[in-house]
Amino acid sequence: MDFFEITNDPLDVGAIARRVVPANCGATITLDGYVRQFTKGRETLHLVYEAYEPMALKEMEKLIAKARERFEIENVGIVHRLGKLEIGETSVVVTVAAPHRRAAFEACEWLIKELKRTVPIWKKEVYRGGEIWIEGEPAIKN
Amino acid sequence: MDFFEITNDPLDVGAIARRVVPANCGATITLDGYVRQFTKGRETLHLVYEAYEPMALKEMEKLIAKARERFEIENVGIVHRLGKLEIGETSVVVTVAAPHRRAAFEACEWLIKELKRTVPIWKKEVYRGGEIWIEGEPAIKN
Amino acid sequence: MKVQVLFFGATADETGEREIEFSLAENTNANQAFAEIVEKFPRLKNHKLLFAVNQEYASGGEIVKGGDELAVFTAVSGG
Amino acid sequence: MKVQVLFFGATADETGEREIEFSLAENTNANQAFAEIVEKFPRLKNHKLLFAVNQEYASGGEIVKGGDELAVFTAVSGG
Repeated sequence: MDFFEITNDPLDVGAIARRVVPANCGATITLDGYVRQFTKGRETLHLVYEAYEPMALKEMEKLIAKARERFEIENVGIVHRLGKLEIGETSVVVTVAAPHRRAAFEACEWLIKELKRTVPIWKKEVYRGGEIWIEGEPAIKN
Repeated sequence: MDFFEITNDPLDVGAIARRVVPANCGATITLDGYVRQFTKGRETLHLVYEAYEPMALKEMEKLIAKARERFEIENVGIVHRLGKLEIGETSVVVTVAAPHRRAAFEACEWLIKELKRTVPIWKKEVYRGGEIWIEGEPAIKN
Repeated sequence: MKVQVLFFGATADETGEREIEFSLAENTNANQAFAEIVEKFPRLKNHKLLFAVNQEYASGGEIVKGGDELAVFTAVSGG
Repeated sequence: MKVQVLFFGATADETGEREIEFSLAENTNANQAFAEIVEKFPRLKNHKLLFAVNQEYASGGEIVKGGDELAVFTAVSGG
């Protein structure tokens, strides 16, 4: 029941989260990541996301497998959007259902941290007066 | 921009979470609590929630104030549903937006733990062959 | 003096009441008031109870006043 | 032998390419292959780069084979 997807379409966070609900769980923890308007005082106009799609999907699948080894979780869903996103639009949803909510919180937080570190997706920030591809921390060892 | 509500109507988790989104945040963490079908092997048919409404709202307000002291968070929303809930229906939503997602995860987890301990709401579990008011841990000092 | 006493969930089932008027002597504190309520509804002793005065958890020493809203309920189980 | 080399985001902008065919000697390892690619597109040196071979992060010692899919990109920034 896990899923990991990349799409150009708007994300319905509530509907995505509902896809992980199993019969023996009582809570789902969901991260809704969206385009923030202000970052350190600079105003973003919009973002453009791009992915190395087949590798990104493989990395998401690996992340979910690792999360299952680390945490007692039932179902995981990850969906990332690509293309041009306006302020406030959802770029990523990570949703986790677990029998105990502690594990769901931990797994959700771990998954978004690792996704930002390992999944080959990039964002270009378009601000008033310019644009720049954001480069993350080069934490992956070559 | 915080809110805390009690309602008899179905909860739209995605819409509730969207009400806490501020301009300087990039992520919202949401707990969607729903009626689980199986608890320790026993099958639930449905739940009935009841509240001491004015006191429950006061306690929710206090929780949010305490969370703001403890965590660097921007907005909090808590909505609890009352009445008869079928399997899988959402009973409670706790949603937190923060500039840094660590604080949002921590605050969301703390809020649901404290809500379950202090807010005067009770659930009756109706299972095959009987029904029982669930009594929590009597952690509040009289 | 008279106070209102509210029951919820299990305590409403045990007492058969959701709200009653209850008579107390002047200068009764919360501990004494709730002891009297439990004496009147002994089936409440089947439960670990929580008490509130005017929509706040009671610490026990509060002096109850006429017209106050008291509540008797079991440990909460929302969420 | 020929390999495909993909660029994304900043590395696509720096090279002006999104996908090229690239010639390598037989038995070239990933470190050597990526060094040659960076030599051909020196503006890539403005960035901290990550490398992949066949959609897996490269550790460097992998022997590259004809037809392999290589990729050169900056540290990821999704989410």
